[in-house]
Amino acid sequence: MNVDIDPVQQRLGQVVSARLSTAGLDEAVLRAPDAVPRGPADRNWTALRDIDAPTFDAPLEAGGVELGLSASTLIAERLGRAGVASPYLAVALAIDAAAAGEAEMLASLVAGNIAVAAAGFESVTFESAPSAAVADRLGWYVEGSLPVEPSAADAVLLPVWLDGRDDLGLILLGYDTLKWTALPAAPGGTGTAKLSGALCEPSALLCRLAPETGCAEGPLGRARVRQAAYLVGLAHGALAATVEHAERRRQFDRPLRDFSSVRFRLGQAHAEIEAARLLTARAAWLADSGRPFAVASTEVLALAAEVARDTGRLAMQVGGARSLTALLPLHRFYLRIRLEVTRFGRPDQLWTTAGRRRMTDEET
Amino acid sequence: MNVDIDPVQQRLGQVVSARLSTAGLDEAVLRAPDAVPRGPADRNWTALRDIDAPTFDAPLEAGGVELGLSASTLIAERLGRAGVASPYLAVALAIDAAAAGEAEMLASLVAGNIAVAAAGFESVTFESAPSAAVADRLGWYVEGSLPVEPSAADAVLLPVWLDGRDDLGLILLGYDTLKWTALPAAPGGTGTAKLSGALCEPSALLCRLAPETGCAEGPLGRARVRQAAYLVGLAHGALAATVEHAERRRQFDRPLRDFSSVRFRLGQAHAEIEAARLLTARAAWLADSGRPFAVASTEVLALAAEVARDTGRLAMQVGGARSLTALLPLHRFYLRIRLEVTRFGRPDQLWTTAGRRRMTDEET
Amino acid sequence: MEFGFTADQTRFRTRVRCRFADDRVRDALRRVRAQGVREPDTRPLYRVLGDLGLLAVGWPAEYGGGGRDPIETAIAIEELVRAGIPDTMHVNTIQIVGLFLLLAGTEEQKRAHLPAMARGEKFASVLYTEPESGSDLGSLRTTATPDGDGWRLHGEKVFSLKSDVTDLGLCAARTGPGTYDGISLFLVDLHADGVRVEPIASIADEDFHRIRLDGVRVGAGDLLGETGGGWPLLTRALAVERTGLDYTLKAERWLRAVRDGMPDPDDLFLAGLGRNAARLEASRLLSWRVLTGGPDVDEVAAAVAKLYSSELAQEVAGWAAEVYGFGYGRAWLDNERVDLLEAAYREAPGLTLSAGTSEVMLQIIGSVGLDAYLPAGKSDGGKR
Amino acid sequence: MEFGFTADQTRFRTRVRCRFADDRVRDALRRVRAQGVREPDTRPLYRVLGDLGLLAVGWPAEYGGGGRDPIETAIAIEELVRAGIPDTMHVNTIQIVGLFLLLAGTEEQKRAHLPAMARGEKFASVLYTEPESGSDLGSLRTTATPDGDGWRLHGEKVFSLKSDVTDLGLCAARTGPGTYDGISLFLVDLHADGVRVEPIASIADEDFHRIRLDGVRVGAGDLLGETGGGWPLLTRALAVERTGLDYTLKAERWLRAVRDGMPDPDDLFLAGLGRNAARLEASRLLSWRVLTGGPDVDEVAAAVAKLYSSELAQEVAGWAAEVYGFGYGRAWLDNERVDLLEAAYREAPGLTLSAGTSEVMLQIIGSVGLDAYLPAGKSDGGKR
Repeated sequence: MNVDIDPVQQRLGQVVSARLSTAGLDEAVLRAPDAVPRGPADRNWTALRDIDAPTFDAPLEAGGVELGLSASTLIAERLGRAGVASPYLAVALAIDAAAAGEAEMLASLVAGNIAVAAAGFESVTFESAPSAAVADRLGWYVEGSLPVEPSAADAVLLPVWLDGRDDLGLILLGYDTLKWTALPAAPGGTGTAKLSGALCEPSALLCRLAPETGCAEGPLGRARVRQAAYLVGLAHGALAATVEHAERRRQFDRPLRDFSSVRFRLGQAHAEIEAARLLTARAAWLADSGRPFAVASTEVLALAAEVARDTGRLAMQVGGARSLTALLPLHRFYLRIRLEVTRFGRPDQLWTTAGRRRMTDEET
Repeated sequence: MNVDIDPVQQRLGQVVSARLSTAGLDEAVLRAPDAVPRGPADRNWTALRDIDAPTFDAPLEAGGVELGLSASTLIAERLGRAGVASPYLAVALAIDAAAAGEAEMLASLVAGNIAVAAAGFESVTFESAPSAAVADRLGWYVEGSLPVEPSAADAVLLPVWLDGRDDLGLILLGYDTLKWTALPAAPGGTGTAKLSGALCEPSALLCRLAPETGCAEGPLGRARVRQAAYLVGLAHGALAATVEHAERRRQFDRPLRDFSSVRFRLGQAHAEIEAARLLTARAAWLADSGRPFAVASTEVLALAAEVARDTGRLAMQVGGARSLTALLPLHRFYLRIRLEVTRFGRPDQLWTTAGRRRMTDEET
Repeated sequence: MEFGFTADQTRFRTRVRCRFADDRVRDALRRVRAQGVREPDTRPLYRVLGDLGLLAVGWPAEYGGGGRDPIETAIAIEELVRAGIPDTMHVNTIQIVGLFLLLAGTEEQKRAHLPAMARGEKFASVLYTEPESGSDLGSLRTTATPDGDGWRLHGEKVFSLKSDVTDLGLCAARTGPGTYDGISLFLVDLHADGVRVEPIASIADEDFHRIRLDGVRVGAGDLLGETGGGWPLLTRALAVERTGLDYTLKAERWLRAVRDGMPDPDDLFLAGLGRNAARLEASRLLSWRVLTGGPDVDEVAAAVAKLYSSELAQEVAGWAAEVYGFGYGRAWLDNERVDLLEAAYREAPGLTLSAGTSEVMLQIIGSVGLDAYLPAGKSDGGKR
Repeated sequence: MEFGFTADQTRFRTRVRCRFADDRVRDALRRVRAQGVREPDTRPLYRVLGDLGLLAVGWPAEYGGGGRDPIETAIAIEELVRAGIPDTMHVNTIQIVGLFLLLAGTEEQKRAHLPAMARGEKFASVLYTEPESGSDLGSLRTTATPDGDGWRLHGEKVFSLKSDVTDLGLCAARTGPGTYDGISLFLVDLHADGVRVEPIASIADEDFHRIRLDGVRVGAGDLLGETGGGWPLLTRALAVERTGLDYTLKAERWLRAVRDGMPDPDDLFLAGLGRNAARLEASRLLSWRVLTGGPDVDEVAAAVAKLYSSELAQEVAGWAAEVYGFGYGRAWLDNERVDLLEAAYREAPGLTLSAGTSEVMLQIIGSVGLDAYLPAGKSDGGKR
């Protein structure tokens, strides 16, 4: 038991942070959305590929270096701190899926050749996931309709029902195959993409999962932990920007931070972030050491989501009106958090699921 | 629409408050519980009978003056402010039940001759209510086991299942027929009373209710509103004592109330109390004006319970260690609130029930 | 206490509702929506509403109003929002600046501005906040220096809504030293020389504005109250802003959209719905208490209403972003609801900041408001 | 990072657990319970634990300890609580006063007190709080006036636990003027002349005490550190108190009782259980971070652990009072669980007050703690 972050991880985190840039990010948020739902070219994804980030948590035989989920949660956390969206998270999930399914796409993903977006993972029971059917040797027909965040991705990774509703597959479709039936009304929102009859290669199916157990361990369980780390990072970033503002901004002849009402709420946020951070690190450690982590992955995602949500709101309140504007771009966190809090399941559903497991768990 | 409290009501409230005494109340809480679960003789009940409080909200033909639920919520609120328990609340419910069932007990109840305690109302679906069966002309056999708060009551009012599970009855048993199988471990707690084979007069059955609809309107709906008012009063009383303490108590050369963290939390409590107070008054008004009040009675009880719970906890925190002792008897509210928050249903169950009604309600 | 409406009031509501359903209103509203931008120009719509007598329902007839009592006025506002009319211009022009002019303006000022506002031909903004003065308005730096029988204004106001299309600003400026004593209130013509309005882009659909005042001339008749006597007026004007009605109505609209869009509610959703609906009901009552409390608004009751309603609306907007899951369940929820709720989330942070932050409300409640809990004569709370 | 235990540590846990299951322990514990009072005397039980080497597991052998490392020490404490041993005496005597003596005492002081504490023959209390000095310890009034080569103590300490049965007090007193500079720390024999201990009845099972010090003589050897140099020591002693482990273990015990007692959980209950269980796991990690962080406890990490764990335990106690409905569902829940949870509610308010209130924790975190978020050199937070 040693709960302190080790120096190698710390250094890795610093390397990642040093390469991330947020220039231009907030202005984009304040512009009208593009007619074509396609985000700007992503400098940060290039930066992460430059340091071979996708290899960190990938199997040796696919060109990875097997630093484990601990390493990729670290990258996720740093992305969160910067408040940037990144294909990295969906790429890491696609790599896990491709490794689990021994898919031929694996090497390309590890090489960082495919920028991925994730969509359709929002239901804990996957009740709204699209369905896919085999079309002879041609590949898969995918049917369904999904909320998607516009991005500069090459491909979109989604869960699909296979063979009726027996299995759940993770499938990688070309981003351009999405048919947009609704565009985001404003930046920071999602559009609706239709997949009616989208046809894709047989190799697009990365893996098959048993729907009952498949979401809390395996690739999706790991994605939950990574997402939790990302949310912890978002909360951290929001708090950091808020503390800086509260230190600088004066009202009634005192810095905001000197008012106990502000100071205590920021202090509470720090405590909550620390708690979620440790829980995330533990969940990654459980996965990396081959222990069961279904309860841990579920709980940490729900907890991190709540912490991020609360910290994001607090940041906007302490930041005041300027936090809605480019004068103090706390909105970067506030808007991103909205998308990320529910991306892999609603917190209340996750809590219920976790609670059900806890009823029979010896560890409580 | 006139949301201001009217002068007559205000005066009535003052009259009630002036007669209530809290002397000796807190010392009793700190003493070891009595071996016999029987509260001290109740001076405040005598005081309320002296001003004919049970008549305020009773039918004219039974000796009442029909001031309506608004009047009895006012008394409940004042009892709450003082932090005292009182047979009054259960008496008022018994009067409503006896009036609904045209029971012969009605006149005695209105005359204030029977001090009543309520037990067994904690489940919204009454799943744990005892059952009663007719024993020829002898009366009712009642079977079951219940948590009961020891008190100086003459009778205990409880819901019982009749004829299998078709109807719900409200029945008034002699307090002495309770068989205590467990006593409270400390003051402020409940004991367990067994009713195995308790036999009572045929007249003990005050009324029959349809279980599905019977709990949100009628006698039980009115009890919810009264209970909400009592909880609002408890919150009010706890806040008042806390504000006084925060004004007097100095730390770091300032009154506690001057710290924005304390001041803001007390201010928030005031806002929540005001909201619950208005909602309670509206629910009583709906009942008194013959409008549907099932949603209102359910929601206001849940809201008032939350407000009381949160205010009670805040009071203990601001009061500090002395709030656990006779030096600052905020615990009077804290302990009472625990009992009252769930007496007529758990807040979360009430919210779910209310939400279900709201799904189809035009008024939302 | 009386929580119902009289038959007359109910009839009045029906009549108003019908008027909002008038073809001219529907057409104008359609044209507003057809502009297809995040922040459409609502002035043509307001001119139609003005023609129909739907704007200044509570002002005396002599100033172009409908002469209605506060309850009817509030009914008309509820119906305006329920009819889907974007209400920012109404809140700022009619409910805040106009009402305040009615309470505190001179006869000349009333005649000069109110009738045009009531017709939907003149619009107003509030100009209090500055880059360095948010909650702490006593530190404002905009100056009004004497110039003949009038003044010249110099300074910068920020975070004002709609000021690119409004005509009149209610502006707080410093006419002397001191913190609160040196402040005066002016009516500023936003088309005058020296006024420069720039947008400050916001994540909300409505952008903010920066108003630079560079030697803007205001006449003797544009002063409200006494020179240097602006602070008590400002306090009063702020209380007028804080009925909470606008926030309550936002919360109502959003909550209804969430509920009506949910096909298969589970218990957790139902509990949340019940809770938010109850709080909405309470919020409405808190607002009505302020609205019907007479012209001298109770500062504490207003702070409670503003706090409660804005926090609730924010809460509902946040709840809406979670209950359907990612992307507001837009795979099956209709686009109109998605867009409404999605915009609510972006608007929400501003609600607990505008018209006095929640912290300012809590400061008022926690000082003056809590004195009511003390035995008489035990506090100096009002002074702190 | 490493979240697991080594095979050795796991074996150690098993061994300790077996020792707590020893007949002598079970018998002594039974006798404690058989006293049938709300606050039984646990000293005989502690003497048994002392005999078995289960008390001062982490102290060096020369002072009667077991020489174990911090992780093993924490394991032993976890097992002590899980075995149902009332832990207040352990927390105060071993974990706070004893550990602090070990860190800051002289060789003579250690030899005089630690071995007897480790054997369960001597017990200690903390005497900081006074009627007018709670969170604001800098305002304490108890004086220590020179008397020969020692001092005489005058003053009143309050809200101390177990002081009717403890032998030694760690007492903060004023030896000079100033706020923080004039404070010194002493070891006081609670059986000495001039010490008067009175109970202050509490709603919790454990009563508080008032300790009146009326010219109590303390010798030169009873001073900890320098005269007037008590404040930094006190800060350190307070940080030692704040591992959060005791609160985490209370939360664990209560949460387990709630879960195991619930026959038919609905979704709302399950969501609450999941949430509290996750927070309990996090609380445990926060505590372990402090426990394994070495002898110089990180003040902020300790404040976070204390805040989080005590708020969680309080939350669980409150949740427990609701989930079963009125009376903890005692019609069907076993009396032992009812009594445990019922007592938890009465104990809960004290958790966020003792060992530094949540407000004091937030003050520490909000000043020193948040500086970590600032770019280097941007704050003077540590000084505020």
